Amino acid sequence: MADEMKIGAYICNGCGIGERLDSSQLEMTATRDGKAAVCQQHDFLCSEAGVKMIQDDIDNEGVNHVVLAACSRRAKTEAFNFDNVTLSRANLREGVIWVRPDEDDQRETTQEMADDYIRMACAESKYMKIPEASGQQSVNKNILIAGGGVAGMTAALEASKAGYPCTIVEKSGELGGATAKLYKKIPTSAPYADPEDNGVDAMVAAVEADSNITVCLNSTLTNTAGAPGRFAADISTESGSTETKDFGAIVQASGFTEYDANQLPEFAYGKNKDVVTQMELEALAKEADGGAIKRPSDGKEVQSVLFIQCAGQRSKKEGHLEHCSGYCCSASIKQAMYFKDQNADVDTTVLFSDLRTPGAGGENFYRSGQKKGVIFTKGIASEVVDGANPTVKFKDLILDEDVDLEVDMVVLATGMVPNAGQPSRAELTDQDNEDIAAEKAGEEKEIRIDVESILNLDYRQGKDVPHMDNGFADSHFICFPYETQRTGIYTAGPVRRPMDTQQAMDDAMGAAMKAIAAAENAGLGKAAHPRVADLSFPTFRAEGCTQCKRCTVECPFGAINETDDGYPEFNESRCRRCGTCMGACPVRVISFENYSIDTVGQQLKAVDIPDEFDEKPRILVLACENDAYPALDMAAQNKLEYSAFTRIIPVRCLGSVSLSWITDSMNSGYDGIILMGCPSGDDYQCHFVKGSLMAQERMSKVGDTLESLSLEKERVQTYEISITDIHKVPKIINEMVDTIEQIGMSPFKF
Amino acid sequence: MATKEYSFYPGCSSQDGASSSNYLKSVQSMCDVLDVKLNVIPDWNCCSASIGYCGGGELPRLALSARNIALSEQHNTGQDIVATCAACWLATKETQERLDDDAGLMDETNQALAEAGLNLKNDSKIRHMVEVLIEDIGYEEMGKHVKKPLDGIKIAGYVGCQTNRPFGIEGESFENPKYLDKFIETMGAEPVENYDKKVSCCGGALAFSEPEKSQALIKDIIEAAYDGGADMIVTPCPVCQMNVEVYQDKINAQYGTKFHIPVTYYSTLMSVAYGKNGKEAGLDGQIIKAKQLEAIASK
Amino acid sequence: MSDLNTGMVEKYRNNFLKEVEANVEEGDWVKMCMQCGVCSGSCPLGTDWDHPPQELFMMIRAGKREEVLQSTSMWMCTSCYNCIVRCPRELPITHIMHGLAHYATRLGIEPKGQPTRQFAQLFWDNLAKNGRVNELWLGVNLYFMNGLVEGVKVALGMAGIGLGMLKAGRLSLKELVGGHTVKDKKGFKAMIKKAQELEAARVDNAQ
Amino acid sequence: MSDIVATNQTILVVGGGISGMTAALEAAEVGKQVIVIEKTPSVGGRVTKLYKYFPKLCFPTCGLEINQRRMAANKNITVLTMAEVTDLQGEAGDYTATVKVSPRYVNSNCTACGACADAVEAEFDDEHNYNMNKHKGAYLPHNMAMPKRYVIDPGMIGSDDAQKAKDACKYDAIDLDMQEETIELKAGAVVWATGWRPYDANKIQPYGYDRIANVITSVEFERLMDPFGPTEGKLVRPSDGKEAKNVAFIQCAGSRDRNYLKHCSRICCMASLKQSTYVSEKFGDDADVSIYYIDIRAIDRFDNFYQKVQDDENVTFIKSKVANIVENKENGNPVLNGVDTEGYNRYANEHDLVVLAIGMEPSVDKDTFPIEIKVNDEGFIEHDEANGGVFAAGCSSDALDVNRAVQSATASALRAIQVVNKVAQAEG
Repeated sequence: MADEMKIGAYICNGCGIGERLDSSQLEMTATRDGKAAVCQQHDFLCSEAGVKMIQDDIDNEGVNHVVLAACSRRAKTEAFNFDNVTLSRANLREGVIWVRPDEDDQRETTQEMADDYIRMACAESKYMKIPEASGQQSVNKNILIAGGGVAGMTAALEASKAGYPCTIVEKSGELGGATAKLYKKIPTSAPYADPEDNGVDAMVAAVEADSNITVCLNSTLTNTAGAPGRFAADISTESGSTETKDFGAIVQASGFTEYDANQLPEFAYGKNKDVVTQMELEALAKEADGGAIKRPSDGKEVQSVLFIQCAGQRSKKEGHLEHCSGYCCSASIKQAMYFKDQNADVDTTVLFSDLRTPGAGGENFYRSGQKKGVIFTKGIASEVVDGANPTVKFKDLILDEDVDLEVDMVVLATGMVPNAGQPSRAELTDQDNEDIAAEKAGEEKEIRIDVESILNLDYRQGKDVPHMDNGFADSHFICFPYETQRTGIYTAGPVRRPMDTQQAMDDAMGAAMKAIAAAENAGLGKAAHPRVADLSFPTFRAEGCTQCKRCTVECPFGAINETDDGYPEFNESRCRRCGTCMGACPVRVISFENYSIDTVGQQLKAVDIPDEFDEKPRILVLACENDAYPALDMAAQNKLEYSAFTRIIPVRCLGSVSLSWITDSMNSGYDGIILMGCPSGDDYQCHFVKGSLMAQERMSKVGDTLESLSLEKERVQTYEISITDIHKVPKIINEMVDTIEQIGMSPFKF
Repeated sequence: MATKEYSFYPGCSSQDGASSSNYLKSVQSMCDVLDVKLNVIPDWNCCSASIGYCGGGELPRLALSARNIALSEQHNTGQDIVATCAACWLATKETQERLDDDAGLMDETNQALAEAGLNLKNDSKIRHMVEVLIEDIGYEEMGKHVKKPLDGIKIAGYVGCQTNRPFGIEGESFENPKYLDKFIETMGAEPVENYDKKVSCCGGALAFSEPEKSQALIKDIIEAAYDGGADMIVTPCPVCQMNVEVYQDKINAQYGTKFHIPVTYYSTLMSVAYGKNGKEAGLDGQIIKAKQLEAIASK
Repeated sequence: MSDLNTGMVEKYRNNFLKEVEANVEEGDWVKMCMQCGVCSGSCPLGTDWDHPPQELFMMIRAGKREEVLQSTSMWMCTSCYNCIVRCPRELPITHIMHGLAHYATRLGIEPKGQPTRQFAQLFWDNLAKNGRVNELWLGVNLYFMNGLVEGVKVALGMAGIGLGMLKAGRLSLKELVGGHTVKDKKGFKAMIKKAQELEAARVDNAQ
Repeated sequence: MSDIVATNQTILVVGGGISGMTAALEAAEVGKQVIVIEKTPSVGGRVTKLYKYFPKLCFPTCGLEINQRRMAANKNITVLTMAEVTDLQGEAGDYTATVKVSPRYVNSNCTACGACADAVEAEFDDEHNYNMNKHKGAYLPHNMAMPKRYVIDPGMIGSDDAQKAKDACKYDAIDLDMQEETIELKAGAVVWATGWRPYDANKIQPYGYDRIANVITSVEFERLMDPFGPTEGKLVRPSDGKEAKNVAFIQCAGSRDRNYLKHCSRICCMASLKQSTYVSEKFGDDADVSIYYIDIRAIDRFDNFYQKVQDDENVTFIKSKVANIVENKENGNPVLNGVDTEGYNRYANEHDLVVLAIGMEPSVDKDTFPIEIKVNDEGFIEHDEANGGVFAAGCSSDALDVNRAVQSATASALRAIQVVNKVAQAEG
């Protein structure tokens, strides 16, 4: 913005603000303290007339920094939606009059609250800039797809249909992945009664026929650099040739590996040839191709077969999978049908503990299996005894008895192990690091991350997408299955969560959608979820940077690389705009145009601090904008009161809170500070991964600072607040007031 | 309203000198009032109830009901078959359904019927008298004929099993059918609300062979009626009526209870309310006398 | 009959489920049970069953032939149809129970002393004789089925009831001689005979 | 409402629940024009009625806040609340939808100040709480309601209260003469996301929902946990307000049953496992939970959560479909009768409260659906070429948990985009 800053402050008198507060006083505060060049009042600011009044000033008076003194920043956002100006909001409704009683003896403190919020909004406004383009934006509609199974092919076909060219990089020599190895697949449409053709050939044909899709077989990704909109991937073939191509976004559909049944000696796997895994049975079925399935040991036509569900799954036992692979129940029903459809006299028994065939299709398929005479027995297999025919020892849980059943063949329903590549730095344990060091030192070491990387990301945080429970590269969020920690990279299929063919295809479609969005938004310089459309981005002053690397280490999204000389290298389109880097920086050189050390620091300085003997403490609340701030809003909505001494500033994430804000406010005489972040831990709710956790760590260090100022530790408290803690937030605030009463006012008031 | 005609299947227990002959009496009185004509299926035979399975097996059992339907089709052509006995109704309806689903069985059944010179089309509608009352007559019409409202009598409507399951009455639930209570109300008496044992089994099939088992069930049925403050019990089923009424002394002896509660048919109630005398209403058939009804009937 | 039994054992070996599907009324429904147990919980005589329906179905699948066919359980069925209306899988449980009982009888391996079994047979014989049930004879036969002495006891025990019924006109001594019958007894008996032949044929074919 | 711009490059999203919102956002955030048709006065759907999500036990409101912020900030999205699609004609790339918009009696002037609610006396059943309590005749559907705009209950129209409400509003936001409108909208593609409704528990007669006060449904149980719900967050039972410590959960209540819904509703097992933690949350070790099940369908990584709950010795699992429930007349306790089929154990168990893990009934009606579409016997829309440019999202396509519904909705957004992009190409 060339022309100089012009602040316009607009005070709403609606919703009782006019009755409860002295608006001429507010206007004076805005112009005198807030240095607002223009200040107008309106009885109904969010009305067309009110909005027009503001727009006119923007158009005619050159107002480019708008300050609204009205309701919460969460209210009337559609009405107050102005282009090319900065917007700050003094929350006089939810922040002041709704949380204070309408009583004469309260008017003074209530008014003070309002005046402060106007000062704060003006101060913020003064230090906000209208985001400019970083110059990094670039549109690249090409989508890179790692993996050529059905998920990968679906992603390619569907993205292509929407007009986005795709490149499939497949490690093996052919497309189709695991599904191609299936004789048939679980039915995907009504009446869900019989196995279906696996559909791979048709898909491969479609892929090959699509001029928008490039397929690289026998290829892997040896290096993936850049960011959404400008990924640069090295695609290397077995023969060693490498080609570098540019992409806008990435879909990772690297699939799964069948659990290694050799870890199940109790089931005689490896010992008895006629004990096979589900995948091995698929091979036998393909071979039989509709004829009688012959068993491996002696080629005898199978007359009786037993399926052991959950083999090595749903178990905390060493080497077992803790999770359920979801698809195996339906898969065993399908495989039992391979036998029954060919010869109804073959005895097929499925030994299960919980039969899991959810949804409409699932239950129909289960019934169809029963109709075809598949026997379902609720029981737990303890052992398979080797012999000419394997004998399964199991406990029948219904008849409550131990059974020895001799069958021609046993099928183990072993689960899925995701091909998720290497764990990210954050996941490495000390043990891992020791092992790595040891291995570097030339020792023989079995190290966990000694698995092939899928993407070989050139990221400070590790070569692959971070893993969640059970090693799947999934999103952590229920509402946002595609919210990843690596912007622009979306996993799909069994690498994300155990699933069957159809689910993998649906999943790939969703991932393709997200990839397209990432590519498009990168082109516009817009942030990805959750701060969608945020145009600001972090920059830093190289002079002053001490190369401490905290920003690069703590960025939850691996957005910041390091230059050779150790300076941070920001990748705008990887960045989620949480400000964690800003909070991490000890020398305060990192900032966003519209969110910086100053936009918050100056707000808290703008608050008028009465002197010690006024008996009017000041409590600063830094509240996470996703959970705590809405909770405070809703408390107000329900007219729950809290202290008039409170001054609240929303922050993007507690991870963005700079220690300097704390020390500054302590120095300027605040009596108490409350930080409200979201719940951390395994089930953390922080959409920036660990903001609240980091804040807690950092605050634990504040103790010393306080001591050096001879202030009580109780003056700074950090809380984990969920958005539903509507009754809790006012309590916390009022408790702080009580605490101050006990320990006394801060001596640092001037 | 014009006379309504039905092909009537009375069933063994309603024959003269049989256990529910009083049921038949009251039904006839009731039908007179409602202008319903029942044309008995000539030479009908036993349906073998639900106990015939042991000796009968499937086909012979089905043949029994098939013969009745065939006779009805031949002699009472075009008329719905109506039964008053739950077991008769159920066995006949079940037979019709099974033969509809299974062409093989239908064919074999006709082979058997041929031996009796009969052939089955299997297209007559098979209904319970209760259905006729609800669907063809309707509560309103039933109410119109009430001459002596049964004021001040509290009655437990005991529906039992086979009138209720598996077919039941259209629009009524298996667990809590309301029609019998509505009958009671329509006749001016007061039904027991939420009668717990309304659809419980009286153990009919075991009444003779393992009486102690069925009597244990009957005890609960009567107890629940007393708990509900009932003066009497009313039922649409002859097996229920007989079991719940006649074993009360034995149950008292066995459990030290003091049961003495009359058990009548809905048709008995209706006949009395319609102003019929005790004999016409079949009250003389009560082993435990329904004194309140007798009082009203003799008014 | 027991050679029929051995024949069946021969034919079906250990596959009792197939035997049931082929020879028991509604037997091909057994495999559809998902072991929820709602039938077992719904039976008014539940406590008297050694093996409730859902367990019998599991036993059939597990090939427990003798245990099932010789069990008294199916004979507990009072045909209340609670199980049928509540079964989530549409199994005609009542009929399967009857079917199993009848099949056991046909094979001659049913629990001999089981009173309901005896009564059920009496009932059938009684109605098959005249086409209609003669309640008096049914009663009499029933009371004396376990021999004279036992019979007199039971009869005396039931005397009160009998008298009551007589007084109420709901039991008639006329039934002792003649009593109710179908007119076309000949046709009736021929029909039953034919039906029995056809049914036997089905099972024998199975043999 | 006539000012809505809709072309055959517009994507029409029917249903503003989590699936509809997601589909709308994904499409709008790549620049597509989207119109969302929502039947109720606010978006968010079923999830706004949930206390927590499984397996994380986090709060649906958290994601709702983000999605609503995204929607408010996005100029490509138009939301019509209290609106229903009554007819749909045309083909992929060229649909015309007829939309019936019911009067809210409150216009966009509303500042949600609440003056109208303070002014009125009349109360009506609160649908947000499954009618377990009442709300004022002028009301905000719930704390997070979007649009944040009050509603006048139609039942109040014509009454003095209605006038009082109008008089109380300084902003001329209340328009008692508002009429039902019918509008036509063009669209290139339609995303059908009308979600599900809890199966009518009255139909499950053996469980006496209609006769026994202390038998409630799982969705009602969720509302009990909400501090702003009918019991202000207290876990107490309806009959006498007694704390419900001994709680039974009955699985497949209406699901996997030819008498009711033939399909497995997928979510109920996890929902009950989740709700078992509610009881512990309130009563700690005094919690005594029994779960009656046929199969515990804690599919894929949800099983980890199942294992956690199994380790809690205050939770018992019984493999049994409960046969029936009767009421203990003395204390109002429901008594469950049935057989534990793992080894034939008969039970008659008494509990403080019974929660029916109620089945998921799709809100797609095969017979009244406005356009030719492939719907399976269970009532879910199948993905089929024959459906042209109409794509099911979320629980219109199958019984899905929230995570899978959102996944499905994201996919459906792409399907819709494929259609409108083709239109755009054609039109150049």
